Amino acid sequence: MEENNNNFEPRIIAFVCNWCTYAGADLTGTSRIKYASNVEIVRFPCTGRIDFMLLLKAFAGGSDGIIISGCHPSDCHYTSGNFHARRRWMVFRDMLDFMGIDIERIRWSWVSAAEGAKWADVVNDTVDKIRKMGPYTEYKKAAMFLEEEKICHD
Amino acid sequence: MKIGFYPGCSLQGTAREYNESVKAVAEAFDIDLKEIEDWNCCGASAAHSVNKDLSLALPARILALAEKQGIDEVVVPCAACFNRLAVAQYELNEDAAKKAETENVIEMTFNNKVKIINVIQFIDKYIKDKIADKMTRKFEHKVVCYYGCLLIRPHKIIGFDRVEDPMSMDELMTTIGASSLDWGFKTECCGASLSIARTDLVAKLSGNIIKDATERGAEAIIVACPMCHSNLDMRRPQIDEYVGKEIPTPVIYITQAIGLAVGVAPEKLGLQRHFVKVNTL
Amino acid sequence: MGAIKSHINTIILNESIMKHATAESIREATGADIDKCYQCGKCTAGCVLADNMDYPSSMIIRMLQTDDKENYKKVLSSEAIWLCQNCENCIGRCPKEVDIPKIMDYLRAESIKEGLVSPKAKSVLSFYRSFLDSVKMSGRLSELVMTIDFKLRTFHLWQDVKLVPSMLAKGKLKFIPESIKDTKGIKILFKKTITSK
Amino acid sequence: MWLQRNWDCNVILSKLIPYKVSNIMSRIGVFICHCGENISATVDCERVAKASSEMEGVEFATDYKYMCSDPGQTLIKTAIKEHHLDGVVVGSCSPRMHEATFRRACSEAGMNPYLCEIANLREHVSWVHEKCEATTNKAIEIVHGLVEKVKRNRPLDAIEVPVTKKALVIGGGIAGIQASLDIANCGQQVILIEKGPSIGGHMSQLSETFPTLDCSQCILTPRMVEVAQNPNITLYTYAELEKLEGFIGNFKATIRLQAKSVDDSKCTGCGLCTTKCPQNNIPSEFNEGLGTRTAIFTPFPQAVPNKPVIDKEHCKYYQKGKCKVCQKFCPTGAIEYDKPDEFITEDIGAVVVTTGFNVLKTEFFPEYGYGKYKDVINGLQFERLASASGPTLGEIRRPSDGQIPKKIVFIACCGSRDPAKGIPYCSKICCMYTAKHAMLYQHKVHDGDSTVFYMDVRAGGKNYEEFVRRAVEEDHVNYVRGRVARVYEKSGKLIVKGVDTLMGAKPVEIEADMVVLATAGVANKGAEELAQRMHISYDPYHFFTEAHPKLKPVETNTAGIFLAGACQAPKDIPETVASASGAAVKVVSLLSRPTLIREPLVAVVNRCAPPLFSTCVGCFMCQTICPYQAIEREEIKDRKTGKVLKVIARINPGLCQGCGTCVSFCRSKSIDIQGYTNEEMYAEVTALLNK
Repeated sequence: MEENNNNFEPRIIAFVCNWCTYAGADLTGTSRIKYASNVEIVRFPCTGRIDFMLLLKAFAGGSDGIIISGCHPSDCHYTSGNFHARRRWMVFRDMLDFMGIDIERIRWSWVSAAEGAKWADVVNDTVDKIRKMGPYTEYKKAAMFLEEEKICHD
Repeated sequence: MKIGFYPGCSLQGTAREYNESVKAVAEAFDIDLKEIEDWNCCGASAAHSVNKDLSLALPARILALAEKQGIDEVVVPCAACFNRLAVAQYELNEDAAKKAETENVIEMTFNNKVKIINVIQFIDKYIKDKIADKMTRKFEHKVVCYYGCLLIRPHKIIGFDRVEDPMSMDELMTTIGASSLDWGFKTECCGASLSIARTDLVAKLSGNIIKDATERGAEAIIVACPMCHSNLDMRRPQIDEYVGKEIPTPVIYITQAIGLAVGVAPEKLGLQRHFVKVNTL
Repeated sequence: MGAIKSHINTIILNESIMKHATAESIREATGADIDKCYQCGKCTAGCVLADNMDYPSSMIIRMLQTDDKENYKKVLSSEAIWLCQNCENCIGRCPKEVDIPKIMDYLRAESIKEGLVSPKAKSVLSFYRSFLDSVKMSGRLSELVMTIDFKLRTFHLWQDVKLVPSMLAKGKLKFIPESIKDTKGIKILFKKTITSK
Repeated sequence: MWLQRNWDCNVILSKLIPYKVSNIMSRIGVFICHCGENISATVDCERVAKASSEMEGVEFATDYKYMCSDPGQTLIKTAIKEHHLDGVVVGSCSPRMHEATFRRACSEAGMNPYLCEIANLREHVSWVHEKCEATTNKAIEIVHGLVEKVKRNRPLDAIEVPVTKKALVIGGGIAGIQASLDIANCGQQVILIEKGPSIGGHMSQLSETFPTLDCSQCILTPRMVEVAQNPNITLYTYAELEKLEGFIGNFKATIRLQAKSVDDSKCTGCGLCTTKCPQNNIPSEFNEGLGTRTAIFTPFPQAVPNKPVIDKEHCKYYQKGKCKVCQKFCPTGAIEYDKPDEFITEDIGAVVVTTGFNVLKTEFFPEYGYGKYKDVINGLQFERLASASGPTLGEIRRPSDGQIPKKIVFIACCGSRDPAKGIPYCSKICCMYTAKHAMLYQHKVHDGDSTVFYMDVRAGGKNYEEFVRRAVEEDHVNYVRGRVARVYEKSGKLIVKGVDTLMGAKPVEIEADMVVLATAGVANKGAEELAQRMHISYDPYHFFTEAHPKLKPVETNTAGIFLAGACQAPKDIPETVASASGAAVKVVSLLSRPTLIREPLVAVVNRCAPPLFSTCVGCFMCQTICPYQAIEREEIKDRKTGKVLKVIARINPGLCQGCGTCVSFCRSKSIDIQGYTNEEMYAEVTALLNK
């Protein structure tokens, strides 16, 4: 895991909503806009569905960064899901910060179904940023330790 | 009953009869008005036209004095003074930093909670209900009530009557038996402090007011502001010139009208001090 | 008497534009937001002095909105800002609650500061100064002192002279100015506000 | 340092993560599509298939040129049968493209379609990355994630909801009439309820309509009659919605039938009673107070139904207990004074709300003198003056003295675009009707002068701009750009103080004979209560809100309730009719199905054995955030005693749209969403990272 930051390839998970960002990422594809291949997309019905515990799971699994992206405010397919997600994120962010998790590694963005190019920008930007920050191992180590000690299981 | 009283400069000078009539009416209804000691000028439109800090400091000193002298409620018959005091009080209460700054300027601290009321609020609150019992002579005349600007605006701060087509003075006039006419210039500006610097404009603005009032058959114009009064009364020669004829319609303070209705002697109300004679009444 | 007395120059964007500085400084000083104005003209329609103003109120706001230095100068040197009596009819009716009276106060102060007071408005300003000087002297306004002071400032020596005898007869004019006790406090008050700046 | 600082927190937090490393026995099939060369050009499909075959639980993996083609689909179906697959991952284009295709194929092979997942190898991989090892690796990871997810997928069945084949339309204006007729003409049953005594709405009050100037009543009344005669439409006038319960396809509506005091079955509509009623000085609502009516009345001659009702507030008998003149004269004995209001309940499949709008009538603008000066009227009143059936029989006469006004002033934007005293929005219809009013005036008073004070002319619409220009160019209406500050009366004239802002803000004063205010369009009184009764949302101005401003303009957030017309925002007639027909189509497509089939991707509250019943603690926080009011309270009762043991949340699958907000909101993790369960998603994320 001791990689040089210059050729370090971060692994990033993107949590996106089905109606805006997933479709936006599809548009990036149909427009043949190239972007870094470090990001893998997980589809959710709505950002409102995204349980922030999943972020911890992703970090524990070895993710170096996370993107959360959904419909623009007030464009939510379900009217208000993205607002709830944002509101929850506000609270959760502080909690993560308090816990010592590097919240700089979580990128929040709005990408609509028409913003194929923006999605590529978001991804490239995030990959660059995370690459500079280097691999995120602290939480993974902690999680592994906890798992080995069987602390986390009932 | 003791109520604070802030006469203001006009009531000491050109509007002496207003001062006299307010006091006479208060006396007739057994109300003791306690003048704020060592009060100063409120700054009128001159202060806020030139310097904002000054326009806050002058009223602040008055309000601080009132508070020191144990006054909770103060009647301000002059509409201009009433307006300046109310606006300054509001603005200082909205802005704590400005209030601290102003306290430094006047070298006094104060809570800024004194209740400021104009003459109509004063009459409505303490006198209106008792008028019927004391009335000796109905004021049976056709009148128009002229509110001017400063009594009701800015409405957000003053919150008195309706900003368009106010009715409080009309109601009082009806109470003393007058028939108040609907007219078009209730709240139009008379020219205010342009009186000396631009007499031509005052003649025009006040002229339009007088003209509409007389054309509707008003026998008197009822006011509650010394500035309006001096423009409509003292500037009558210029107004007559503007309108093109001599208009005899007198301009009367609301306190004078009420005073007459409850039997106060005309001299005590200062009716003899008017430029346009009031003998038609 | 026409409303347009001087035509507005062509505004050359990006040269004289002050990058929203006008709106910002007005907002800072008065809390009023000139960006809100959509030029319906209701203020001018109800203004009793609009006919006599070189630029009526809505025009003044428009000129400020252009954010153009030349226009700003024209506003500060206009007669209109001195004719405005803050009767507040405009703000009472403004659908967007643009506080024109407060803006006018601000413009007058700026006009004095920048030395741009219109020659036509000198008499109005002189009146205000005479008024305040009288208050500064004794804490209260003496109409006589003020009037004499005003006449000396403006050389309108014979104006209203005819009024004096009848005013005296009716007891409306006092020869000896009434003074408050704490004149020192008033002097300090003036010193800390108007004279210090 | 990190560990030391936050040790305790993380122990607790990790315990909350419900990830289980259970060995699930699975037989998954993985099918990698080349999509011609679209995928295979950058992704080594063979290697993906090979890597997949080595994944735990994968029974079968292959790649093929075109997986969506017939042979491709057959390949999948055969594999499912031969290898007894219990899960399928197709690596192909976006699921938004062919998820339905592959799920159908799986279903045809006897597998539950929800056990099929699509790995997006085209839009998210091959099209956006260069050909290299990393690209193929990414494809493998994505497939791996979905393999782990699909292992945990549960077979789901589509939700079937029965549908009551009857629609309820609330409001009998042009929107309600159009919607009712459209639905009824498709063979569905409609109940149309109208608050007033007749249908027709505001449109029946209008004189002529822009931009064609055809007579409003002439085009409307045939439609009204059609409503009355259509066998599929049941019309209740003088009726209001009292209560609405249930959900899409299965509503139960309680309707209050206000007592009309006239028996419709006996009344022949002869109108004798209305000529005899002694209370004949009541301001007529239909004529906007410019005419009078009697206490027993039909609002206008073409009313549908054309049978009178008694207005109890003004009726002498109801107020003073004496009179009964109408009863004495009624030849059929139809008057029934003592009949109380009636309540009926109806089973309804869908609802269309068409309750319309109103114009501001209050003393909103004291500076314009409305309500103080008789000759200052609003636009709706002008319509009545200009209408051939109006109080002046179409002649423009001023209300104060009946004179024909020679100078008329129209003031636009009265209350509109006025955040200080009115409403901040643009009422949309006023520019056009003001142009129409000025035009009608010029047509009727040839020597008259008309002036319109406006701020902007908003004439977006077919033939609208041309119409406004016609008013200016052909009918010589004087358009002045500027608002009016005030209007006051002087010797029989109305002095209008305006301004011409195009002349450098020059004050304009007009001595007018009459002033017409284009007052703002506002939501109807009671709109808020009605919305709350139906659980549909409304904006700060009490207009009802559509589910999506662009793509769901006639739907509400409550499934099965639709909107049409000006109850959403001020609309003109063409727009109202279009939205009504739109809503009707939505209703018909709903009612024409035998049952409602919905994707089972909905949230569910877990249930478990007593005494817990569910981990749900009944906090009902989920209820507050659900945008669809889909969460109900469910009482768990003792079977024997009937005692309530616990109250938990229950999600109505008919209403749930599957956004999943409640899932992440639930504090006790008792809600899960089918198709995106916590278990599935955790598995996918973990697998993505642990190739």
